[in-house]
Amino acid sequence: MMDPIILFFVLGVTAGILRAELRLPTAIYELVSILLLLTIGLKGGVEIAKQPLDALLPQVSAVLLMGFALPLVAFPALFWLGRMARADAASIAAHYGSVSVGTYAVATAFLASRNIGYEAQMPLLLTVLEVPAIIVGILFARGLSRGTDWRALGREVFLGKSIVLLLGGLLIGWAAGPEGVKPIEPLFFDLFQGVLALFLLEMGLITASHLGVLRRHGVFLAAFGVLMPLFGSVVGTLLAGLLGFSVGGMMLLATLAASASYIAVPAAMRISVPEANPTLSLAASLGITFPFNVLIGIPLYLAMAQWWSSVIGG
Amino acid sequence: MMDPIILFFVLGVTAGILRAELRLPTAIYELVSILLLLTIGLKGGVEIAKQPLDALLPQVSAVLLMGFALPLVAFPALFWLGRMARADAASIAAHYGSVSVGTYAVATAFLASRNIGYEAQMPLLLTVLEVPAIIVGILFARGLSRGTDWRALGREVFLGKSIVLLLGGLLIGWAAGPEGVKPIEPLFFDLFQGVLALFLLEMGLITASHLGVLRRHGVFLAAFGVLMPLFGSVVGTLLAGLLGFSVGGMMLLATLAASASYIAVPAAMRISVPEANPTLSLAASLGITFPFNVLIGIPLYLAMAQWWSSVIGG
Amino acid sequence: MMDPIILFFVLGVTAGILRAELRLPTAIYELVSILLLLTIGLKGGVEIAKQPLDALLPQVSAVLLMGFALPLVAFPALFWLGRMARADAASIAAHYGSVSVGTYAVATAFLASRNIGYEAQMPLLLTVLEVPAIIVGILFARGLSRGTDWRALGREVFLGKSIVLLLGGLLIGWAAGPEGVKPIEPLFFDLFQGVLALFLLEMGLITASHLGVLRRHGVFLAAFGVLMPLFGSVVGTLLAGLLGFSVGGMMLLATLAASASYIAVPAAMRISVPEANPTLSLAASLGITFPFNVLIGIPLYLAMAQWWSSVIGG
Amino acid sequence: MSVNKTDYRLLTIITEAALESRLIDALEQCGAPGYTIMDVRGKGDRGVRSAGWDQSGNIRVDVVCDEVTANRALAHVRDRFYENYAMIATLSPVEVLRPEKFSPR
Amino acid sequence: MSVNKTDYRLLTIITEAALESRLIDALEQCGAPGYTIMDVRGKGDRGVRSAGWDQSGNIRVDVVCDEVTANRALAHVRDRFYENYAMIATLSPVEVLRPEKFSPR
Amino acid sequence: MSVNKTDYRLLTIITEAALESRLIDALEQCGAPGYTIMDVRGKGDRGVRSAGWDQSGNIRVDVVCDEVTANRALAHVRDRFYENYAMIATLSPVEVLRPEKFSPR
Ligand SMILES: Nc1ncnc2c1ncn2[C@@H]1O[C@H](COP(=O)(O)O)[C@@H](O)[C@H]1O
Ligand SMILES: Nc1ncnc2c1ncn2[C@@H]1O[C@H](COP(=O)(O)O)[C@@H](O)[C@H]1O
Ligand SMILES: Nc1ncnc2c1ncn2[C@@H]1O[C@H](COP(=O)(O)O)[C@@H](O)[C@H]1O
Ligand code: NA
Ligand code: NA
Ligand code: NA
Repeated sequence: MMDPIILFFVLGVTAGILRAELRLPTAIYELVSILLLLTIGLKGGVEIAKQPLDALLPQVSAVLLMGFALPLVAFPALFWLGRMARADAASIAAHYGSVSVGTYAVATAFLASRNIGYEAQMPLLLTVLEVPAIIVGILFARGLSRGTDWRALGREVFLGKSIVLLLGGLLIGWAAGPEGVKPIEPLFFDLFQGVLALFLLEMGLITASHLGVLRRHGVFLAAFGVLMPLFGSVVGTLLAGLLGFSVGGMMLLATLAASASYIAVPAAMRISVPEANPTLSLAASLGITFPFNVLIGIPLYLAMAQWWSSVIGG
Repeated sequence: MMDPIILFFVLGVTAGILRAELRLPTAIYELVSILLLLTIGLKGGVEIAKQPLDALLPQVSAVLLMGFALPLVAFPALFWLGRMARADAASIAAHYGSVSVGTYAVATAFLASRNIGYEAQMPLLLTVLEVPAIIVGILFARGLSRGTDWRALGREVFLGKSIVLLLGGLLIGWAAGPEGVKPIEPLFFDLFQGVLALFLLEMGLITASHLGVLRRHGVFLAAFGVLMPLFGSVVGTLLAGLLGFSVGGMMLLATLAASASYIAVPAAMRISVPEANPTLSLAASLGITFPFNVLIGIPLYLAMAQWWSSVIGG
Repeated sequence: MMDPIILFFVLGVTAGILRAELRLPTAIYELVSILLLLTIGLKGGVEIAKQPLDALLPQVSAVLLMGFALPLVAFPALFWLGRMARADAASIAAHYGSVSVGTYAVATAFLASRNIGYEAQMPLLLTVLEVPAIIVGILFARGLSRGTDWRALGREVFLGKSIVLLLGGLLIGWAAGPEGVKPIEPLFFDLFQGVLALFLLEMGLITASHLGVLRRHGVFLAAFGVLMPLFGSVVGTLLAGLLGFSVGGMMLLATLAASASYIAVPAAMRISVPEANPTLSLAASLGITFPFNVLIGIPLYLAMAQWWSSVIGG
Repeated sequence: MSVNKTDYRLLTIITEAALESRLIDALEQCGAPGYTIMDVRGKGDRGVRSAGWDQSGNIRVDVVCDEVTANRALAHVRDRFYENYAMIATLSPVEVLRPEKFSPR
Repeated sequence: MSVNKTDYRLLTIITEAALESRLIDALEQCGAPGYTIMDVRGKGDRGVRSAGWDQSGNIRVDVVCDEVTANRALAHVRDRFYENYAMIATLSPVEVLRPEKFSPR
Repeated sequence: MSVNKTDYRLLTIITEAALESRLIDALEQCGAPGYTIMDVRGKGDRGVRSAGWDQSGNIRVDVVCDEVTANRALAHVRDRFYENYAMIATLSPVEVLRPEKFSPR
């Protein structure tokens, strides 16, 4: 039995490929993403409020390090192996070092339907992971010497929609606590999976519209869009093992490492590395990696987490 | 006691006639119709998943036949009795041979509030009924000889929003089954009647905006807009009787036969019979038949179904 | 522990001041306000249907009188003390004599979280209070002599979105009764606080965008935006005492008197007193009074109502 | 040239969304044969109008018509609304297909 | 003058939203080098088109191109759509930056 | 003629929605006395930009101003953005009501 939300994604891709007369109005897509971001934040905040968080700082630092490290692997692959232009390689590396909130949401729904718990701080780690890859990507494109407007970039990143809503939700959930959020649960928590279904329907349509680009830009990008997440997921699993995460948390960190940004990073790259072609990075991130993670990656990463947990736990 | 959703329709009509400063944003109207279509499909799919469906093929065939037959009655009435232009008569006949998803939704809510069940395959029959009348309408307008771009038309119809979402919902509901759809029930099932209320509010506003046209185009169209549904409902009831449907299914098939399309058919006619005046067909369908069915027809069709069931059942 | 919905307001203000990349699409803002207005109306209608309403007419009259009286106090303060232009003073006085539905919604949520009941007719009084201040404001700006198009104004006010939806909801709730509205409760009642949270997020962003104006227009407006609500709340409390309201009803009437309109009155003033600068009235109403009431006023008015109830009740 | 076109005027008015119905009435009274409305946002003398919510958006109304109608409408709009509302108005030349569609009503 | 501009034509078509994909196909076949679409509402010979829901909205399609392409597109659109659809079409002169972008495809 | 109008220029820029705030800043620095923004979608050299979601929409920015300001803005925009962003820019003549509104800031 397949998760119905995944089926919505398949419906979207199919409708998109068939060029059906179907699209979610922009305003609805925005509402849906606002709700997802707030809900993920709120849930995290409520969980954090419930229990003392030991060792938050080392975890955040370790995850930050991973965010800096992943594009260091991705860039050379793209630049030398893929012979891409410097700016394009840097931009794509930044996308893959950062994270996709939509993929994370699907992974939590996947865990929930299997009653597998996970560490309360995951939404915080998600938020933290958005940033470092952007910095590395810009440095690859520009070097340290040439003038990037780091101030403007900082605004764009830290005051972008995703970080503001994730952090805002986290703080509200944490301040209100489990009792406090009760009255807003029907909108934010009960509807979560339905909203996620609508989101995936639209993501399917968007994915389909990026497949054409891939057909033109050849197999390298497609291969990268599958292999890089696999590599990332291994890194995420190993790091989660070192940090002593549960199976659920391990699978989520693997998913984060495997996922590629399509909101925060594209926006930042348009501003800081405008000569990079956004069509390429989005085709890889939305056309290949998102569907790969949602359809194949997530169950795989869970299996890997279960196996690795048993190895290191036993 | 009147159903509150009907009262929303009355509120919309009243506000529209008084020219109040009220309208649902287009994006919201689209969200609402997307939700209705998906929900109807999902519900149907879940029901189909629950039980073996015997005799689906003969039912689908019989209902297809009804879809071809209804415009054969409507067209002569419009063309000879109503002295309408050939294209207009053909287009209106196509509208009345096809179905209105909104009317169907109101009818299911009506049955639900009276705890009356119905056949699981109704959403499938609804989907099937959208198509044949369009073909008949085009043939009336063009004849077999002149070139209609059937290919383009096929795309328009089968890849139009309503069929894609109804069929998509059906397949997802069927694949996920009753257990699988649980997580998305709060959005799609629990909110259904509230969403329907918003939909009817907007439909009321739209209905009001079409009343002016009717005032200009005389009584024939208004009479047709009431008599054709009544005729259709008798046909639907008789056919349901032959197919051995329960009271609920009989009433729904009567409602389908009585209802007139205002989404799929107008779109198809604009493309295939563009010389038909869309104002006329929408005025009849939205200004007369939709309110007639919602306010008077649906209870009537239930009474008729109960009576006829007892006649043929006894 | 702070109410989470208030925290959403704080998030909105903060994001707005930091100029974060965050805004609710217009269509969503409209959906959210339509839902709030309908829900408030429906709730009121259902309550009214439950119990016989004694003494509705005297209450409505008394509240109407308050609506006429409040701008009589506000106008001289603005015109002579504040030395504002006649049109501006008249317009702002109209804003403060009328009411804010958003503030009312927050106040009912506040009472609900404390399990404090209130009189069923409050939504009706809310609706009634929208109007009189508009008339007084126009008379101050124009005098009786010069021609105001009262007909056009009447349309604008009575057929404006807020009155149509509030009254429509009231009538639907009343006609359908507690049983009848059951099927639409999940959308309108269960989601209420979540929807209110989204509304407050957007209101926070709007508030932030009006703070700049205040910085330019000095302290008088800011002082007025705090003192006038305080004065109004005392008037509301006293009147509620005379009418024999419960603590909850007293607090709500105080809140209504303290709140300033930002939907119905601005629209009416743009049409009837167009020479008034809308920036000033909105800066006061949205930049000062709304946040003051939401953050500080509402708890204060409850404390005042509890104290005054005990004084007059004991 | 195979397409038959004629010289007409495009009158464009950008103003507060709240004015929509009254502006349309006024334009039709001046003989406008039709109009097209877009929801827009912007900034001018009266500050930023950002379309974030009900009151704060702008609309842009385009009317294609002959020179006489355009001038009449422009004068009327100026006298009735220009003083008190956020508004700009421009005129530019256009050629139209099917000129008979654009004669005043 | 420091900016290099060239004379081109702006072809503007306002029509039913339902026509979007077929109109775009037609324009591209006529050699339109690009296009821009806006969702609009309006009124003309065929009554009010108010964008309240699916079928009832208008779109405005702008194409910047050279005179020849504009005339070809205009003639084609007139022959194929003007009879049966709510539609107006106008042409006006524009100067463009980077003229090479606007040569026909 | 009873309406007092003056010759000005309409500068129209169609570009990626993501550029909005920086483009506005740039235009204001060049002296634009105001602007109007519309959300649009379209197609050009850089492919289809369909407004389906955050990154993929276009905006159209209109500035009515005098010739000098228009040329300055055009040159600046060309130098700063034209290379790396999906963008077109056009200039056309307009007559305006109340010319004093359109002098550079
Ligand atoms: N110079 C300009 N260029 C383009 N649009 C303008 C200009 N000035 C004003 N506008 C538009 O007209 C509206 C009203 O202008 P104003 O009355 O100057 O505030 C603004 O909100 C803008 O949308
Ligand atoms: N004179 C006009 N000025 C501006 N827009 C117009 C005009 N006439 C028609 N339109 C637009 O073109 C659409 C179709 O026009 P029509 O075919 O005349 O109904 C209308 O709905 C309007 O949006
Ligand atoms: N010839 C054209 N006519 C009208 N709009 C165009 C044209 N070319 C480009 N555009 C618009 O400008 C945007 C950016 O163009 P480009 O940089 O060529 O991709 C496109 O997405 C279209 O909205
Ligand atoms: Na990643
Ligand atoms: Na039918
Ligand atoms: Na008040």
